[in-house]
Parts: sequence; C-alpha cells; structure tokens
Amino acid sequence: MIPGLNAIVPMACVTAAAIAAMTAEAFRSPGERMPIAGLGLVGLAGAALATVALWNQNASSFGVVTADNFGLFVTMVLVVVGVLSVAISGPTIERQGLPAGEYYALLLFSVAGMMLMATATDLVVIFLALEVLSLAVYVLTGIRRSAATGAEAALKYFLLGSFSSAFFLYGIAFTYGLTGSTRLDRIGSLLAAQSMAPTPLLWLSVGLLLVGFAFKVSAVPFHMWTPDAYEGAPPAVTGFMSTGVKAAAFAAFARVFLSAFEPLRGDWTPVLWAIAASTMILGTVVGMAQSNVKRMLAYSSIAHGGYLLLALMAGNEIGKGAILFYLLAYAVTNLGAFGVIALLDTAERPNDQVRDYAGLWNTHPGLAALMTIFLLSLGGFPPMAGFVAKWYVFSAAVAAGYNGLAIIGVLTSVVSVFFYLRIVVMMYMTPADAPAVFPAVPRLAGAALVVSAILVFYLGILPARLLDLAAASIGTIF
Amino acid sequence: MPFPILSSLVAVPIAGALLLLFIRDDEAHAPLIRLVALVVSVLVFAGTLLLWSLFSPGSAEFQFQERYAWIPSFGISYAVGVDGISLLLLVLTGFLTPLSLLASWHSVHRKTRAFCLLVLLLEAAMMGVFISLDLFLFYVFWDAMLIPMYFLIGIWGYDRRIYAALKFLLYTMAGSVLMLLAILGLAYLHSTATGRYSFDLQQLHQIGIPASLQFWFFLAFTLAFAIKVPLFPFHTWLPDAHVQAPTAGSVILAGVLLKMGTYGLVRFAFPLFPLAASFFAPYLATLAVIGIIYGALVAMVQPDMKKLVAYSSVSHLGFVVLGIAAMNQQGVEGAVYQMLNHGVSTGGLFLIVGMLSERRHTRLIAEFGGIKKVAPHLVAAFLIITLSSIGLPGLNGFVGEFLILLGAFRADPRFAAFAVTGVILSATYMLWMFQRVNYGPITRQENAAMIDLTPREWAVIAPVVAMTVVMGVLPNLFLRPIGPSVERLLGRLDRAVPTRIQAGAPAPPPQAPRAVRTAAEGSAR
Amino acid sequence: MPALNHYLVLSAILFSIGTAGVFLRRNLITILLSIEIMLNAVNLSFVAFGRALGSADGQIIVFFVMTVAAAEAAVGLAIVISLFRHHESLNPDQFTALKW
Amino acid sequence: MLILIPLLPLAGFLVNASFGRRVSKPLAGGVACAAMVASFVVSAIAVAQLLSLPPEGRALAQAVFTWIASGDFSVAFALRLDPLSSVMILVVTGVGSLIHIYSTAYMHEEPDAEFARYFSYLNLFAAFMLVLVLAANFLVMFIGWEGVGLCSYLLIGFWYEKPSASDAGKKAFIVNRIGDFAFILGMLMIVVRFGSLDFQEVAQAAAGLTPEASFGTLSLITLLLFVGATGKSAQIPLYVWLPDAMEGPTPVSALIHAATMVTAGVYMIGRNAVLFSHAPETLLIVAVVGVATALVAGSIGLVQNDIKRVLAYSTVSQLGYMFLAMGVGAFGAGIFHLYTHAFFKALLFLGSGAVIHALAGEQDLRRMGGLRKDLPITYWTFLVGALAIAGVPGLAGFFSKDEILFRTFASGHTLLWAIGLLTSLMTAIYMFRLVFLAFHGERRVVAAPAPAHLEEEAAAHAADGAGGAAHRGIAPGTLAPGALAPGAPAPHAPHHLHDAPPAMAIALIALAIGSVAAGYVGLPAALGGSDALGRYLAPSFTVAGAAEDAAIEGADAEAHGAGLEVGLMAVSTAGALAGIAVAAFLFLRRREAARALAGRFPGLHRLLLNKYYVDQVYDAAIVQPIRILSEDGLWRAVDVRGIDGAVNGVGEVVRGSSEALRRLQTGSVRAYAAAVFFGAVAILGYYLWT
Amino acid sequence: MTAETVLFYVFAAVAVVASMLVIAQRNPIHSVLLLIASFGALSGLYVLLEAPFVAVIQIIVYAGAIMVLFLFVVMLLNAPHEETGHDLAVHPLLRPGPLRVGGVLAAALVVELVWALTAHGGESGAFPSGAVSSVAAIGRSLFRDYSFQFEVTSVLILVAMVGAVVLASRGPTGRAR
Repeated sequence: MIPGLNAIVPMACVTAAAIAAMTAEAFRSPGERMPIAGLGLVGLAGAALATVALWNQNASSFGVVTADNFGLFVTMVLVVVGVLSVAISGPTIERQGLPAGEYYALLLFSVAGMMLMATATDLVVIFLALEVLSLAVYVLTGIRRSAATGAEAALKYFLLGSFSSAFFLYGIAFTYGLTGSTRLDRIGSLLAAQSMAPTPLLWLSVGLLLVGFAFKVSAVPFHMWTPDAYEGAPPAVTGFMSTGVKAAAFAAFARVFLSAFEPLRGDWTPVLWAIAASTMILGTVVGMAQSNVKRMLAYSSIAHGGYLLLALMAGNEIGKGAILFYLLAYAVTNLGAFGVIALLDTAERPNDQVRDYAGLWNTHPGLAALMTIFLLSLGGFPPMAGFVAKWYVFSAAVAAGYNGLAIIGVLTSVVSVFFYLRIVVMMYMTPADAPAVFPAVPRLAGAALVVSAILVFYLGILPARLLDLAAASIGTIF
Repeated sequence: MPFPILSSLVAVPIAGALLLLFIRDDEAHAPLIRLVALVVSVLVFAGTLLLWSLFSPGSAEFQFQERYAWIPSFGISYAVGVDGISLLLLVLTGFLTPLSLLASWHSVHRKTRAFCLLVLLLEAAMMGVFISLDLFLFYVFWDAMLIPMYFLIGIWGYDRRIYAALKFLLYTMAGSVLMLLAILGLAYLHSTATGRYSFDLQQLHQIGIPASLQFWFFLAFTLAFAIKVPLFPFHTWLPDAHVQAPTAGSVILAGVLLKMGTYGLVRFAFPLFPLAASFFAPYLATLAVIGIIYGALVAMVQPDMKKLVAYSSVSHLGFVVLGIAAMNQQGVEGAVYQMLNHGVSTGGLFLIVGMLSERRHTRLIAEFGGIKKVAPHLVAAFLIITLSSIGLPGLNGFVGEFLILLGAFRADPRFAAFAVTGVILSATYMLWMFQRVNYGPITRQENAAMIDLTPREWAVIAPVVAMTVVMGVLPNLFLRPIGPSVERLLGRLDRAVPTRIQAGAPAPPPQAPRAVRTAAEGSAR
Repeated sequence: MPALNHYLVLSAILFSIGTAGVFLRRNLITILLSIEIMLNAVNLSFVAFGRALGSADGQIIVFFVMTVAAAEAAVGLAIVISLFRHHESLNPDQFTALKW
Repeated sequence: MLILIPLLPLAGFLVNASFGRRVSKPLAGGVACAAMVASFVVSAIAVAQLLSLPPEGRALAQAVFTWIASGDFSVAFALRLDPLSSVMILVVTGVGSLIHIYSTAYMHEEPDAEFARYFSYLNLFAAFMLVLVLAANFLVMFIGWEGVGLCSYLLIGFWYEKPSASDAGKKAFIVNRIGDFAFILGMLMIVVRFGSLDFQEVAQAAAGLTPEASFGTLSLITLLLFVGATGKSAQIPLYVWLPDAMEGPTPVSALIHAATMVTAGVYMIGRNAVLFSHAPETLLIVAVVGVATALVAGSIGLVQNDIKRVLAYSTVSQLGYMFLAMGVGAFGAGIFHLYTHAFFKALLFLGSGAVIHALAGEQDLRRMGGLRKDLPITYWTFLVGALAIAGVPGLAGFFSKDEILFRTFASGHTLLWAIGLLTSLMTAIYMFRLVFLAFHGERRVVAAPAPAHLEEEAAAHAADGAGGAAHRGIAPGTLAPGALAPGAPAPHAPHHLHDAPPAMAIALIALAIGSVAAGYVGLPAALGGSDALGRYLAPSFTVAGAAEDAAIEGADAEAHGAGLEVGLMAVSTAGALAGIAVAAFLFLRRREAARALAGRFPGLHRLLLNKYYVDQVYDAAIVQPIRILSEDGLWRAVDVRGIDGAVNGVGEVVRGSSEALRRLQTGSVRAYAAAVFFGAVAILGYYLWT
Repeated sequence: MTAETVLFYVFAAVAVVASMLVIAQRNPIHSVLLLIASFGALSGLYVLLEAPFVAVIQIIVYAGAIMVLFLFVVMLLNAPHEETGHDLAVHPLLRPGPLRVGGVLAAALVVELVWALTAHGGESGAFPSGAVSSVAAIGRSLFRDYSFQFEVTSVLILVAMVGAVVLASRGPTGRAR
C-alpha cells in the first residue's frame, strides 16, 4: 500500500468493485448469467480486509480522510450492510427484472460514499460523500422504473434531499467563512481556542448543519420523506438505506458535532433535545397506525434514529460507543427484517401489507421465526442485539443526565413493541383468509438471514467484545 | 470447579428446547415431543431438589455462586447465586413446570413442539430471574421471560388471547423499562463512587445512595414490581391474561410469574433503597390492603372461574406485599412463604379449572353445577386446594397468611385489621364458586357425562394436593432456609435506617419472652 | 464599496427565494430550478467568504458545488422524466400515492 | 400418647376417604366407629393418668414438633391435657362414639360411597375437635377451630344436591369466618402483647397483671376472642348459621351442632379464664350477650314448627347460658353446663332423628303427633332429655343450669338472673311443646286446611332460603316426587312406623342414662354434694402461682350460703314446672288456645316465626350492599371502566394521536418540504431568540 | 458611491428580481431563461469579488450546460404549463390559503438570516486586498490540495450518469406490477 493512500483503500476496493460490476454488465450478452453479486462481495471483502489491516493505524490520506478506529468501525458496519444488502438483493433483482450490473454498481458506489462520509474529516468531503451516496440511493429507490410508486418515492427523496443538502452546504459556507477552513480539526481547535462567544453567524452554521444531518438521519421534522421513500423503494433497497445511510450519516454527524463543534455543545444540545424527543415520540406513535410493513419499519427507523440522537447528545464515552454499537446492531437486525420482506416480495404482489403476513408461520415457519427474532430485537427484547444496543444508549443518557429523554426513550420503545408485535400477531395468531402465495427462498438470501439472526443473538448474548471494540474506537479521535 | 448447578437450571431447559428443534413437528411425533419436554422439566425439578438438599439452611449468604465476567467494561458479570429467599422459588418453578406441561398433554394439540419449546424457554428465563445476582442479568431474564409467555397466551389462549397477550406484555414492559433506567442510574452511581461501573447486587449494596435518588429509584423499581405482582391499581392486566391464557400459561403465570414482582421487592427494591423503602412502606401496605379487599370483593362477583381465581390472586398477592411492607421478620418471611403457597394453591386452582374447562369448553360458573356427583375425586382435590387458598390452618395458605398478619400487626395494627377481612372474603368467594360448580343438582346434560380424574390428571393434581398438606403441616421445613436470609435483609434495613428500631418492629432475640413482653408493652402504650 | 455583508445578505435573500420556490411552485422543473437558486446563493457566499479570507478555497469549493449541482440536475431530471412517464404530469401534488 | 387421641380418628378418616368408596357399609362404618371408640379408650386412659397426678400439677403435655418458627415467633404443635380438656375429650370421644354408632343405622340407606364419605367426615371432625380441645396454644387450637368448621361445612352440606343444604354449609362457614376474623386479630394482639401464643405462658403473664379497670388492651384482646367465640358458638350476632345447619343429617346436628363443636367458644373462654378474668369489661359483655342470646333464641324456639329447628334454637339458647356463666366468672359452671348439655342435647337430637327416620324424612311438627305408641324407646328417651333440659330436679340439666343461675345471682347481676330465669321458663315451654306435638295427641298425617299463619310461615322459610319445612334429612332420591308438594298426603302410612333400630336405640339409651346421671358429678354443696367437677376443673381456670383467685371465687360463692342456693333452685324448678304446665295446657289440652294466642298477637307471632327477621336484615344490610358494591361499583365501574378504562384509554390516546399525526403525512412533497423548511426556520429562530 | 457599488447593486437587483421571477413563472421555459439571467448577474458579482475564473465557469458550465439540460428536459416533456385544476383534489393543507404559510416561512427565513448577518460585526468591513484570482493558483490548489475531492467528484458524476441512464432509459428493465 502506498502510505499516503492507505486510508482510502476500503472505499477504493468498493469503488473498484462497483466499476467492475458496471463494466461486467456492459459486456454481458443478454441471457448470460454473471455472478455480479459475487464481484460486490469480493470488493466488500477487500474493504473488510483493509479495514482490519488499518485498525489502530490511524492512517490519514490527503489530510481529509482519516481511517481512525471510529471511521473503521463504521466502515466495518457498512461492509456488513453491504454484504447483507447484496445477499438479499438477489430475489428482488430477479423478480423485478432489474438491471443487475447497474443495481450492484449503484449499491457499491453508495457504500463507497458512505465509507467516505464515515472517515472524512473535512466538511466539503463530507458533503461530496453525502452526495455520492445520496445520488446512488435516489436512483436505487426509483430503480423499479415500471412502478409509479418507485419513481414517486425517488422524487420525494431526491427533492427533499437536495433541498436539505442546500441547507447543509449553506452551513458549510458559514463555517468556512467564520473559521477559514472546512477541516474539522482546524475548526475544532479554532472554536476551542477562541472559545468564542457564539455569534449569530456561528449559530447559523450550527443550525444549518444540523438541518442537513437531521434530514439524513430522518429526524423529526425532517423525516417526512422517510416513510414514502421506504415504502416505494424495493425492500432490499429500503433495508440498505435504512441502515447504511443512517450509519454513514450518524458517523459524520457524530464526528462533526462531537469533535469540531464540541465546544459549542451547550448551544446545540437544547435543539437536539427537542429533535430527539419528537423523533422518538413521533416515530413510535405514528408507526402504530401503519398497515404497510415497510412503512411501519420506516417509522421504526425514525424512532431508532431518535435513540441514536440520544446517544449523540449524551456525547460521553458511553454515548459515542453506543452510537457505534447501535449502528451495528440496528444494521444487522433491520437488514434481516427487510431481507424477510424482500424474500416475500413477488413480481405480482408486494406482500408488504401487515395482513399479508397472516399465517406465515404455517407456510414458512423458518421465515416467520427469523422475522420474529428481528422484530423482537427491534423492539429491544433481550437476549437480542436490540436490547443491548438500547441499554447502551440509555446508559449513556443516564450517565449524561438526560433523564427526561431516557424516560421518553424507554416509554416509546414500549409503545413501539406494540406495532412490532402486530406483525407477530399476524404471523402466528391470525389465520390467513386468503393465504398469500410466497415464493421459495433462495439459498444466498436465506443464508444471509440466518447469519443476521445469529449475529443478532451474538450481539445480544455476548456483546462484550464488540462493546469493547466500540469503546476503543472512540478513544482515538474524540 | 464445582458443578455449576445453578447455571444448569437455566441451561438444561434451553438445551431441551434446542433438542426439540431436532424432532419433526408433526402429529406422529407429538407424543415424543411432549415426553422429551416433560423429561427435561422433571430433570430440572430434580436439579432444584438437589440444590435444596445441598443448600445449607443456616447461612444467609448467597450460595452456589458462579461469577464470570460478561461485559467487563461495564462491570456486568454473569453472577448467580441463591439464598433462602430464592431457593424455594426455584423449587416452585421446577415443581410447576412439569405439572403445567402435563396438564396441557391433550389440550394443546396443535403446534406441540412450539408449545413445549416455549414452556421450556420460559422455565429457563424464570430460573434465571431467581438466580441472578447481577441487575443486568436479572433484567435480561426478566424481559426475556415476557416473550415465551406472550406467545403462550397469544397462540394457545382463548378467544381474546391477542388482546390479553399484548396487554400483558406492554403493561409489564411499561413498568420494567423505568426500572431499567433506575438500574442504569445505579450503575452510574457506582461508577461515580468507585470509578467503575457495576451491576452487581452485592457491590451496589456497598455504595451509599443519596436519599433523593433512592426515592426515585425505589419508585421505578417498585412500579415494575407492582405491575408484575400485581398490586392494586396496576392489576387489570391480570384478569385478562389469566382468563385468556391456556392452562399451562395460567399456572405458570399465577404460580411463578407473579412471584417475580414480590421477589423483586424483597431482593432488590427494599435492600437497595432502604431509606425510600421505609418511607414508602406504609403506602405500599395501604395499596396492598386495598388490593386484598378489593380483589376479594371483585372476585366474589365474577361469573368466570378463571377470572375469579385471577382476582383472588390480586387479593392473595396483596398479602404478600403487605408482609414485605411490614419490614419485619415475620412479615417478610411470611411473604416469602406465601409466595410459595400461592404458587401451589393458585397453580392448583388453575389446573383444576383447566381440567373442568377442558371437559366442558367453558369457564362460566353458571354452566356447571353438581359436578361432585359425577367427578368426586376431582371435586375432592378442588376442595382441598380451595381450602388451601382460603387459608385453612393445617394447609399451606394459613401459615403464610398468619405470619404476614403478625408482621403487619407489628408494623401497624390497622393494616392487619383490614387485611384480616380478606380471610372472610376469601372464604366467601371461593366457597361460593365451589358450591355453584360442584354442589346442587346437575342441571346440564353435558355435565352428567363428565368423567372423573384420569390417571394423567391424578399425576398432575396429586403432587399439588400433597404439597398443600405438607406445606401446611411442616412449614418449618421451608421456613428454615428462608429465615437467615430474611434476617440479613432486615439487618441491612436496620443499619441503613437507624430510626426503624425505635419506630416499631421489635426485634428482640428469640427465647427471651420477657424481653419481648417489655418491648411489646412499650409499643402497646 | 460593497463589503462582505452585502454579498452575504444578497446570498441570504437569494437562498430564501430558492426555498420559497421549492414549495410555492407546482411544477417539478421550477422546483428543481429553485434548488439551483439555493445552491447558487451558497456559491456566492463561498466566493465572498473566500475573498474575505484571501484564499482560493472558496472558489474551489464552488467548482465542487457546481459539479454536485450538475449531478443532481442529471439525476433529478431523470427522475422527473421517469415520473412523467407514469403520470403525464409535472405537478408534485399529483404524486401522492404514498402517504399516511 | 396425647397425639394418638386425634390421630386415631384421623386415621379412620384417611382409611375411609381413600378406600371407603370401595368397601361395604358395615366395614366403612366399623372402621369409623372403631377409630372413635379407640380414641375414647385412649382418652380414658389418659384421663386416668391425669387423675393419678396431684391436683396442683394435673397436666400432661406433648410437644409433637415445631410447627412455625420465624424469628422470635415460634409455635409448636403441642398438646396439653388438663382437667378442662379432659372433660372435653371424654365428651367428644364418648358422645362422638355413640353418635357414630347411631349413624351406622341412621345413614344405612345411603349408597356405599356416600356412607363412607359421611363417616370419613365424621371421623375428621372428631380429629379436629380433639385437636381443638387438646391444643396447648392458640394456633394449634385454631387448627382444630377451623377444622371443625370445615367438617361442619362438609356435613351440613352433606346432601350437596339440595341447594338449601349447600347454602347452609356455606353460610355456616362464612359466618364462622367472621368470628375468626376477630379471633385472628385477638391472637395477633396476644403475640404482640405477650410474645407467645401458649395458653400457659399467656395465662402466666396475664396473672401478673391487675385486672383492667377500664376498657384496655386486655379487654380488647378478650373481646376479639369472644367475637370469635360467638361465631363458633352461635351467639348474637353470629348465631344465624346454626338453625340453618339443621340441613345436615341429624346425627351431625347432634354431634357437631349441639354437643361438641358449638361449645368450642365456651371452651375457648374457659381455656383463657385467666385472661378473661382480667378483663371485667369484656366479661360483662359476654354475660349480656349470652343472656340476650338465650332469650332471643328461646323466644324464637317457641313458635318454630320444624322439629330440628326448635332444637337448634334451644341449642343457641343453652349456649347463651354457658356464656352467661362465663361472663359472670363462673367458668366451672359454664363448663358443667356444657358437659351436661352434651348429653341431653345429643339425646334430643338423636331422638328427633329417630322420629324423622321413622317418618321417612318428615320434620314438620304439625304433621306429627301420637308417636308415643309407635316409638316407645324414642319417646321415653326423648322425654328424659326434655326433662333434663327443662331443668327438672334430679336430672343433669337441673344441676348445671341452676348453678349458672345461682352464680349469676350471686355475682350481683340480678337482671341477668331474671332474664335467665325467664329463658328457663321458655325452655320448658318449647321443649314440651315439642314433646306434646310430636308424641301426644293424634296423628296429623294429612295436613289440615292451611291456616293463614301456615302459609305465612312457608313464605318465611322460603325467604331465608331454607325451602319448605318438609323432608329434611333424607336424600331427595329416596322420596317420591309427589311428596314434595305441600299439602299432599305424607308418604308414610302408620303401619310403616318402626321404632329405633338397635344401633340407634343403644345410643339413645346410653345418652338418656347420661342425661340423668351426668349432673351428679357436679352436685353442689348446697345439696350435699361436693361440687367435684368444679373442684376438679378449678386449676384450669387459674395459674399455679395465682391459686388464690380460685379461692376467692369459691369463698365468694360460699359466702352467700347454701340457703340462697336452695332458694334459687326452688324458684327455677318452679319455673320449669310452670313451663311444662303451660305447654301441656296449650299443646296438649287446648290446641285452639295456642292458636288463639297466636291470633291475639299476630305481629309478635310473625316476628318470632320469622326469627326477628335477622336473616333478612343481614341480607339487606350487609350481603346485598356488598354484592352490589362489588359487582356494579368495584368491578364494573372501578375496575373495568375506571382502572382498565384508564389503561386502555392511554392506548386509545396513543392510537388516536397516531391516526391524527399520520394525517400530517399527506403524500405531497411540497408539504414535506414545508416541514423541512419549518424545522430549519424553527432551529434558526431558536438560536436567534436566545 | 463607487462604480463598484453601483455595479453591485445592479447585479444584485438583477439576480434577485430574476430569481423571483423564476419562481413566479407558470411556464418553465421562461423560468429557465430567467434563471440564466440570474446566473449572469451572479457571474458579474463574482467578477466584482475578483474571482473571474468562477465567473466564467458560472456562465459556461452553469448557464451553458446545466441550464441547457433543463431546457432539453422541459421541451422533451412538452408540458410547459403548470396545472391549476387540482387545487380541490389536494389536501387542504396545500390549498392556496395555507400555501401562504410557505411564503411566511420564507420571509421568516430571510429575516432570520439577514438579522443574523447584520447582528454580527466582525466581517462587515471591507475586503482585504490580495485576493487569489489567478487561474494558475487556483488550478495548482485544485489539483494539489484538492486532488482527492476532485477524484470524488469524478465518482459523483459517474454515479449521476449511471443513475440517469438507469432511470431515464426506456429499456426493458422492470416489470409492470
């Protein structure tokens, strides 16, 4: 490896795989089967290897990408997201007749953008990475061109995304104007050294950056796109964006606000308090009324964003570790859930209404069991990953003294159980009046789900190693 | 390393559950599945008995401790151990699980494998709750237990099972999440005091918790436990859950799950927060007394047997809470004993009701009548368990109730005076139900063809009946291991709340009636 | 001499106009144009700040922003076309199949 | 050895409960009787052993095992035989054995399984009763106390298919429980006050205290215990269960509801004589309640038409006498009456059982008459019992009742004495009304045209849930259905009548002998006796260290002199004879005079016939309000609508707000943009405001 | 008032007016053209800010390339006019009345921004001398200091290309539901 480029090796691997996938598609003769997914997996494996190799190296490239452990942990999460997404995309691509090469290429580009976002230490690079991943995801959302809902979802996501990235960019502009730099380390040291009395301009920059991040993590009131985009996108994509985008956005969010803007903590926490509280409440409350599973999980994802915001606000050692662990746990769990949805999706019928799950236990006991595991984990039941993750977040909040938010958090997580269980009720306790026809389960996707389930239990029962890893990851940067 | 007997109580049911996964889930294999589950649960019961026999009753310390680092960075360890308070609850759990499996032998005929699997998982979680010495571990088991119970009610329950299951789950969770926060707060407090996190009960006992924090923590813990108990006015999930659950579910729910609330009070809420506990004890006792009377009165007018028994549980558990809130030796010891009694007798009642409703597919009292004529043995068992439930001396219920009343009387005679009305009321509603179900002429054709106890049912109900008698006649067998642990608990309270000693609860040494008398005279004036 | 603040205020006004356009118009193309206005307003700020700081960074960032704008325009217009094929309309209020 | 006394009947119970269904009636009955007789023998041996001890230290104790131990509180399962309990065990096992034997004949028409069940209950009852009387502490006594209540419940409801029977059983149990409520509280107070529940220790401790001048702790404790006793011994206000308890088989009424169990309250007070004598306030209450009960029950007994109910009210009344004795501190006299009463009341019940048995279930006095010739053994033994209870000199009841009246008078409670005397008169009237109506005159097989008051009475019976007066005591299956219709010809023709079979006759005769002879053990000094029983019992009412108490009591009695005692005896004898004469006039000579008397005071008559409407008042004042409160108030309003409504309401609010908030998601991208914009403006606005 | 100031206000006025007109047009073609005018004015402002290179790029890339793309699409879709007949079909929140809420919000935003900008005094002074305006310097900086970002933009454009192709092509991808 070239010393100055080490830090970008993971994303380079993924980008290379993306380009390779694109090229392969271009050279594929119609009807020929090509293991394009395999290419993606190879690229992700390379990224994973690189990540492991870079661990503790604190490598930096170009002064704007730093492969510190924090970034690498998120990179690893993103690799997991990527692998699982690739694995569960197969059925969707096949059944919807999507262009495989482009699909995987966009997916991998997006992963690369996410990785960059997680490791970038420059606001402009973060912005660029954000755009890379967002554009790819916009397209993935609308990739089912035949479906009007797909295009609608893509449009909503895109319009609001560009809208908010303009705010974000405006915030970068003010930050640049105030500090003369877009590098986080310089901004941070300047803010800390001057300990400047917050001028209105500084508030503008903080506020606008908040808007941008809050949009990406779909916090209330910037969440409106989420349910629509999640519902319209193919389930595998929804799974991917609910986890990957969230992970990348939170990584950057944490990096920006917990390093550069840490000195202004007193200024941004009240705002974040309100956002986090309303996010947790609205996500769970509105989730209750949903009849579409993907939409329901979209609200669940909003609520989970709220918990992550709670950890971010806490901002202490535990909180930072909690963000990392939560992202991992949530990624594994949610991708599993969407994997099940993706497997039930057919060309004729999306099977994504809650009532479509009636009697799933009788036809697909395995899938039903897996779905149950994922849902219970989302609901935060021990001994599953979701529980440990929530526990971690709430201990951060309690340690930081955010008792009110913690109480809101635990209560909303109780309410959220209600709607997760609605699906369980359907699967186990409701006979199907007109049984939906579910397709067979492809091997790769099935294996991915089983692996996810195992990971869910692993993280739930033996979380010590990963918790330590997460805790260790934050030491290097903040 | 000695054999990890406590862990095996958790591990064996889980292993059994996993084993079940390897048996094909179809009609032909259902008997095998039931048998495997039964054997596993009997093994666990044997394990609990072994534990009891190895337990040294004179010691108040936690015994058979196992401790492995689990999440060391947070001071979370897999720490388990038993003392006199938890020992017998383990035995009770081990006792009731095979019975409930056996009681569901024929009534559960679809998805047998899943049923048995869930019961075994539930058993593992219940065992886990009672052996945990680490608050995190405790919470994990506490919450994990909800899931199998939810499915048991939701899948194999009666017509409103989904509502009941959900209500059970949400209600319990809503209480326990606040406890989770309190647990986290405690661990954080430990870290500020000593520099590192700890969830270990024994270590948390070492730190001084400021009174204001104790107040909130105690409330959070107690809310969780009060809902589980269930203490008035948090009880409304119980009738629904009990009525809708299948027999096995009701038995375990009433027999073991409710005990977790009171167990939690004894094990965690009171010793961890002694100042708050002594402040809140009168309020708890008031609620408990209201619950005793209220539960009994409402039970009296229930048309549904299961609902009646459910409300009677509210009443009986009120006694347990009253005993705990009395915060003296007799009160707490009686409360612990009453937990066991209630497990046996209410478990038995649900078994009986299950047998009746299995025969008639209804639980409405009005549908029965004259059963004694056709099923004398069933009714005899019913009678004994009914009597045990209303606290007839010589059967188990009395011993616990009397100790609790004594404890309560020492704490505040008014509580005891009101609580004793429960004695009248319980006789009223239980006997009234018993009479309407079993006596009188047979008014319905279906009842005339009812069969008496089958051999399987004999095997289910005979141990329960035997236990009611044994526990009533030889309570000391059970009280002996409980005593020292309770003493230690109270000692902790006394140390933390010095005013307690003057305030009431004379705790003179035994074999000193003269000293007792003077103390009693002091308090009487 | 117009000072930095003049440019910044102008930028703010333009930005606000852009934002207003996003939800005042009922034509997707105009909405996309509004977003372009916003990006341009930001660009103006960047250049002004760069000028005030005496560095080239502001201008360089503007290049990147332009690239982003181009990429967004490409994707956005592609989405608009895709959507138009389904609905024969550019009115965003038509696209409410996904709601609640 | 003491433990054997209750264990033997318990073994009998276990044998019959386990195998009784499958063995023949003679075997089942034999086992039960054998167990009782064996227990009697053991008791006799034990009592003999006791008598061989010097009077001061007359006690046998046996601590079987530690029952409950918790902290400083410890209770052993301990038995103790002292003079007081020795009298009781002899009565229980002796009378019990006779009734067992009697029952083998009385119940022989039951199917095998029911027969065995009956005897298993009877044995179980004996076991508990023996535990009750042998108990060395309150808690063990409470085992027996509740246990006999249970057996009473089971035996009253023996014919469980009859709703009135099972209702009566339940009523008995619940009313008893009301008393137990107080009893338990009393025990708790004792533990706290004295640190022990052992009778001896409590008595020791109490003896050291001065009697309370005003109402204090001791008074409260004893009052609570007394309330417990009113439940078990059917005193005001808890006597209502006993008349209904006559739904059980007649031997059960004889054993449990006349001779033994109902006297447990009296026994308990006797057992705690030291405690009670330190609480004069309570003693006064005891005496007043006792005498009031005696009067009320006696007055009701005057007009009842059910043969067993008359006896039941008579029992209540006699128990009132015993409490009167206790209340005036004449513990020995009370126990004496308890002891004599056991004989003659058991006799009367068994005699009425023989009548009922002979008439195939008929219990209504108005349909009897002239049985004297057909049932000679029954008649003569019954007559002995009636004479004894009426207090005719020379018979058992005379001595004990007179001692009570004398002691009452002697203690200065003249008013109480007067009422007692009045009651004594009533006793003679209603007993001989019974005798004359049942055994004399003509058979009234076919009911006379129903007079007004007859229907009234039927209504009264219907109101208290006891059903018609007819056909109690026999399983419904054995009767022809037509017999149930009121006014229908009774199913038995005169030639069917047969006197008591041998097993019953033996018991009747034995008890008749007892009713005559039993009184002589307590022959008072005034009549040349030595009051042997009183002297024998005295140590039980005192503690070793405080023997002077008894001496004072004795001296007190002596002081009034024998002359007074004899005078009072004459008065009460006159009363008894007057009563018999009145009864003879009204019910033997001029029946229409009785009817005219009833017509003269219709209100009073109706009041008495309806038992002062106490059941109705209880129902309206307590039972119904509680039921309505529970059903409509607590359950439907508070529980379902209130608490559960609140819980579900939270859910509904969440669900409702969910629906409302969901509507914000309009699907319009411009609205979404507006939300984002709003958020941005709000955040910036927040910063600029602050 | 110097010439610079005059030019500033002229350009500013053009930019603002043109932008407002952009969002006030019903015909998207007019909007596009007005936007180009606005971009021209901005380009003039860049010159005033001594950033001639940016000014040129603004005209060539933005006005010349991107806006042309818009024009193409507008014409391709041939749906020039905004429809108005749907007011009744849309959600009440979006009918013209509540729509003014959006205007109010925009006004609020401008007030906030301007208030914030004028409230602080630090940067209100005149520009310092020594602006970096040489293309060479900018290029050096761009390809040396910002080489990585530059590469990232290349990927960004690649993504945009792929995306546009995937979305807008009429290929056989995707089955009808």
